[in-house]
Amino acid sequence: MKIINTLPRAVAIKKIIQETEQVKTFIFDCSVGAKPGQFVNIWIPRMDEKPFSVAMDTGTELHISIAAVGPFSNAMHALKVGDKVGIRGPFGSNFICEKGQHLALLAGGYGAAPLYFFAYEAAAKGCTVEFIVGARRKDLLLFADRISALKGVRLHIATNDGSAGYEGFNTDVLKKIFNEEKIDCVCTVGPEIMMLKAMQMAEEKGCAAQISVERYMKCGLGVCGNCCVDGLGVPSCIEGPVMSLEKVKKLRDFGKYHRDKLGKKQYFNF
Amino acid sequence: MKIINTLPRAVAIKKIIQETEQVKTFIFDCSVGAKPGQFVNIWIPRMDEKPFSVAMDTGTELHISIAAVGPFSNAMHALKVGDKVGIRGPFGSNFICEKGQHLALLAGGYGAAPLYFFAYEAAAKGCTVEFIVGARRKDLLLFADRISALKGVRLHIATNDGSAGYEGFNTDVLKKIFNEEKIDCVCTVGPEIMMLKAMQMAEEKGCAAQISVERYMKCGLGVCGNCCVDGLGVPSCIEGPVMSLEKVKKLRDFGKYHRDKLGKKQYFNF
Amino acid sequence: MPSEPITMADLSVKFCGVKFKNPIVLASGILGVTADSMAQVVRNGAGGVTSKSLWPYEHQGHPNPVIITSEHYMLNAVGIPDAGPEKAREEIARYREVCDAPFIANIVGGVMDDYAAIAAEVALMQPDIVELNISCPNVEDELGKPMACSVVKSAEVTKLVRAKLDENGASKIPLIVKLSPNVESIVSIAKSVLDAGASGITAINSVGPGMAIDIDFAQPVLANRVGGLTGPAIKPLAVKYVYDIYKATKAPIIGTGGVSTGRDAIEMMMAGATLVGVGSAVWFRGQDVFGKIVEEMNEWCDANGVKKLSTLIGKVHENH
Amino acid sequence: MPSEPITMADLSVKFCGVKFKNPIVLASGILGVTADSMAQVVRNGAGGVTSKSLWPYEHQGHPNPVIITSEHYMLNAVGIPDAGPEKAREEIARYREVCDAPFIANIVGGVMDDYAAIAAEVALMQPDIVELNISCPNVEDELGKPMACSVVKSAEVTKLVRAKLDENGASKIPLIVKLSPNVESIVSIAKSVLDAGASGITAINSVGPGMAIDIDFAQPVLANRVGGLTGPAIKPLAVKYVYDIYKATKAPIIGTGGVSTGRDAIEMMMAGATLVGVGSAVWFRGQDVFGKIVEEMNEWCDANGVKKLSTLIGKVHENH
Ligand SMILES: Cc1cc2nc3c(=O)[nH]c(=O)nc-3n(C[C@H](O)[C@H](O)[C@H](O)COP(=O)(O)OP(=O)(O)OC[C@H]3O[C@@H](n4cnc5c(N)ncnc54)[C@H](O)[C@@H]3O)c2cc1C
Ligand SMILES: Cc1cc2nc3c(=O)[nH]c(=O)nc-3n(C[C@H](O)[C@H](O)[C@H](O)COP(=O)(O)OP(=O)(O)OC[C@H]3O[C@@H](n4cnc5c(N)ncnc54)[C@H](O)[C@@H]3O)c2cc1C
Ligand SMILES: Cc1cc2nc3c(=O)[nH]c(=O)nc-3n(C[C@H](O)[C@H](O)[C@H](O)COP(=O)(O)O)c2cc1C
Ligand SMILES: Cc1cc2nc3c(=O)[nH]c(=O)nc-3n(C[C@H](O)[C@H](O)[C@H](O)COP(=O)(O)O)c2cc1C
Ligand code: FES
Ligand code: FES
Repeated sequence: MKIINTLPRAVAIKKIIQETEQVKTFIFDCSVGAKPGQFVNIWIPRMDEKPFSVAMDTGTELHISIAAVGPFSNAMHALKVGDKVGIRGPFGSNFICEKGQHLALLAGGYGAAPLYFFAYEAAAKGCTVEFIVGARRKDLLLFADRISALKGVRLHIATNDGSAGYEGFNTDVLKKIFNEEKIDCVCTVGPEIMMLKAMQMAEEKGCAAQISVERYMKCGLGVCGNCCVDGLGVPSCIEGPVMSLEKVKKLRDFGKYHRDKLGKKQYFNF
Repeated sequence: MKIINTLPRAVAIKKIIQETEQVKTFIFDCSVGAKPGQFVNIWIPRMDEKPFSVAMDTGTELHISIAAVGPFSNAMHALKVGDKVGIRGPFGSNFICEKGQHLALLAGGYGAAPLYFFAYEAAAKGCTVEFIVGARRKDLLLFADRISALKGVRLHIATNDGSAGYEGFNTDVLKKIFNEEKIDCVCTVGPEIMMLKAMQMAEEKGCAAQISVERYMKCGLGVCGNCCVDGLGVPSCIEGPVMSLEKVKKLRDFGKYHRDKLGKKQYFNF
Repeated sequence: MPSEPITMADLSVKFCGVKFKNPIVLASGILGVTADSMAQVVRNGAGGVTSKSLWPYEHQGHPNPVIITSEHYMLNAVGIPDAGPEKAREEIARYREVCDAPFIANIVGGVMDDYAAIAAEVALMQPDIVELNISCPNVEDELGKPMACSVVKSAEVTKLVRAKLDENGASKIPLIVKLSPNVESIVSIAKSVLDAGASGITAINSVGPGMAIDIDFAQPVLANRVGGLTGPAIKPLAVKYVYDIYKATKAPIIGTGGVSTGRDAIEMMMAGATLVGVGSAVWFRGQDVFGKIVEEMNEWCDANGVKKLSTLIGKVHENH
Repeated sequence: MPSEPITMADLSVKFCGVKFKNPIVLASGILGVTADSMAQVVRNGAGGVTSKSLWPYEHQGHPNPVIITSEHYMLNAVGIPDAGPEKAREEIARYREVCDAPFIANIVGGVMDDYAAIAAEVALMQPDIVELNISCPNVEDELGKPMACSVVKSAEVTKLVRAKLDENGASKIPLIVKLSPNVESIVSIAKSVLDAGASGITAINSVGPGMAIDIDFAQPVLANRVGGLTGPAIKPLAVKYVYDIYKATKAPIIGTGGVSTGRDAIEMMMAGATLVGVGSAVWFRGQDVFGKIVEEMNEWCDANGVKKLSTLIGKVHENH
């Protein structure tokens, strides 16, 4: 029997970095032993508990990058150094790579944070990485400096308004890279529409892909059933968030709908 | 936290040896990983469960020698090969020796069985052993053949009627050995009066001793409290049955009284 | 079952007239939100599934954290969220398309009228069995003292639901009642609901509720403060209640509570269960726990010369 | 306490006017048969001890097996054996000779007259506190439906025992009542016994009873078939009931059930306990569990700047 205790652990915030207008990185003096792509549940007592990807786990320090989008994430942004939150995890699956592979990483939104963690590990494993970060405008670009500092990792930027890098979608940049380079695997975290496009491109090219499928999560334990994806019927908190192209192809909901906290289908409108 | 499951395990009797009129040895096709001096609880469903010393644990075979003295032990004697009993344990402390020691083992009643197990291990460790077995008459002597077959172990016999070996008490034989040899440690299992005498002799000679203190046991887990010895106040199922001379000297009940299953003192009448 | 791999022992059981290829069923509220996840539970080895409790209307659950675990137990206060009958209809239809293992629809409500409404709705969905939840401790606030606590109320709601099923074309569908252990006499309640028209019993729902406090925050961990106790910790209680109910009624029982292994499942059957519900073990042993349990039951049967698993039902009662 | 090694935090608590050097007390029925074993529990670190339940006459326990354990729980049906008042007198006198930590005498009976008789006996023995056991599930057969189940009966027996203590020179000795969780409302019973003259509450006695079946024999393992559930499995229930009772009554409470670590003990105190009872953990963590728990509480207090442990009592109630 797997013996596991999932009570939250109280940890104090050691440092807060304002990354962009919308995103802060919280640094904790602890490790959860996470691999890139895995997530933790962060608990603010008497408020709520929500899933967030690990942006770095050094073995002694844990980084989480959070975009302020609603009540909980705004409450996180209001916390100060020294304040404590409850953390449990790591949960879920992670990105994998093999020594020496050539990878394309496609990030939208806060996706640059977990993918930075992956790029860091992939580079250490001797992989070379094309890292494409997209944002609406230059000042919303996440982790750009840190990414360019990684050896073996080439940063590509796309902004909707052209204020930095390529003007347009980051998926256009991915397309270009596909045409120019032999990519072993595409790894992507961000808006579902973006990931859907990336997946279609990868499939066309016969290239492997790993996609972070995010559904409304409660327990993170594979018990409440809220995050189960249609088609496979597996909980995305256990067999995801990171899933292979082969698995995502079997999903009936991917790119079409997700479920809200009552289990009701919510269709994407893009 | 010590993780331990003490549900009985159902095991079939593989072989039964009629040792004497009163004693049978039951052989089971299992090991409990017992050391000499430790005991197991044997359960006959819908009957009772009682403590018995391990007479041998080879790692694949478990031997228990049982004297028929009352309802439970008689029920054991009525069992046939293939019948199952429940076994849990091992419980309690064990006899110890150091490489190359010269030991005196003093056995009364079924005590020859656990002490045989100890002699076997002590001999394997390079100890030499004076093994004194006492009984009322020759045909009640337990394990005499097996003991004499052990290398490095010398068998001494005492019978009350002189039908074999020395005529008289086995403690008299111990006294003689004490006078003739340098003994490193006396180890004894049997009637409390015998063990008391042995302990007094050992103390006089400044010799170490290990004594198997048997009290009315129920749980074997150090919980029910029924087997606690006065003076130290420790459960004899945990810190005993085997106790050092130093410990036994601190007991207020040893050689004087034991407690029945209600915790009431029952004075020995010898 | 002809399409299953041949095993030594026949593991199939009949429960209230419904045949299950093996006695292991998914308990209500675990992974039962979508049709596809229930079909996946069957692919993972279960003989049947129970839906999450269905309400006659949209019902909000509790905020997170809703589930915590220790090595010994799980505490949950999910709060029975549900999107209502329209979603339920769609999911059941989908389940029937992709899976042919029996489907047990668990229904719940706040007041009597709710039970009438959801019974009428679920009748139209034609599940194999309807399981009536009158006992969930973590919706205590809404149910007041939950109905499971009262012999009279339990019988009344059973009668009502049976009638609504009958009126709505589900007179052939067996109704079973799921009981809470947090009552003075679970056996009296079992008897009263059987008298009131239930065909069988599910025992037990979660125990307590209990509370876990995070001492570093000096706060209860569950957002709802308290939650139902499930998992290995409650097995002896579940076995005892199944034993008692079987002894008193001989009714068909789904024995649920703390089952994680094949030995646990056989223990529950010997106590009197025909089917064995598995919930929390999905966490403790993983998503494939159903198949693991079935395999372990199979091995035990082989080792002990048991040819037909169903012969073990209630076996402990023969022996004393 | 002047003779104790200096620690950073003051761990002492006052319970019903009696001072304990630390809040960890031995729970009734574990190792409480002899004076010397209770003195050994104090040497092992406990702040006080509770005797095994004392009867007004000799009382036989159940045959073996009386206790079994899994990783998650203990099941016991010892059956409260006791040699009667003469032995109790001798052991208490001996305890006073060898140990000065507070002594809580737990008393039990079958019918009202028994409670009157043992109350009068125990009054003469002058324990520091009398704990009234109206709730042991594994003597259900003798107590019928145990008194703990009824608000009226619980109050009645409390009044009776208080009166007998007063009549027999023990009017200054606090009476506390030990409650069973196996009732519909533990809070109503707590209130009723406090109204009837109890000075405090012990919560909880063992849960259930539960049953474990050995499938190889198809037999219940405990000779009594069923037994009380204790140990890690029941902690969330104990914490919840202590929380409820504290919230409703603010009475002094001995919080008992599943405590194995310093964190567990602090959790129980935050829920509302002044003293913390420890029983089954004697098996799960060993005979020296008392000192281990005290040490762990100490460390936590140091790490969290808590100078006086008693400031944590009921802390979780401040926060919401
Ligand atoms: C595996 C996973 C990893 C994530 N990693 C990150 C991350 O690294 N950084 C980050 O900023 N955000 C991350 N998120 C999203 C994050 O959980 C939500 O942004 C957050 O829960 C919003 O809560 P809120 O109260 O601030 O906003 P709300 O107003 O409640 O919601 C805003 C948006 O977040 C979604 N959301 C809300 N609650 C959940 C939930 N429990 N599970 C999934 N989605 C939810 C809503 O559907 C909505 O689209 C991740 C989500 C998942 C599932
Ligand atoms: C640590 C230990 C090791 C033992 N090893 C052996 C052994 O290897 N072989 C053997 O034959 N016997 C051994 N015994 C004794 C054995 O437990 C008893 O002989 C047996 O329990 C008698 O039960 P009965 O129903 O046959 O007789 P009863 O008529 O019930 O009792 C006969 C005698 O056994 C004693 N006894 C009964 N029950 C217990 C009990 N639960 N615990 C301790 N003593 C009890 C009684 O005090 C009485 O003196 C051991 C006892 C202990 C404590
Ligand atoms: C997370 C969770 C949610 C539950 N939700 C429901 C529910 O909606 N309806 C219901 O009748 N029982 C519900 N239960 C109770 C289970 O069906 C089952 O009776 C209980 O968990 C005991 O079984 P277990 O120990 O195998 O988990 C829930 C249990 C858990 C753990
Ligand atoms: C073996 C055993 C015997 C017990 N005997 C008694 C008893 O005689 N009287 C009583 O009031 N409680 C008795 N109890 C209950 C305990 O005092 C305690 O309330 C319960 O075990 C919960 O605490 P724990 O989880 O720390 O063991 C007994 C418990 C055990 C395990
Ligand atoms: S979040 Fe509960 S099953 Fe995935
Ligand atoms: S036999 Fe129960 S404490 Fe030793």
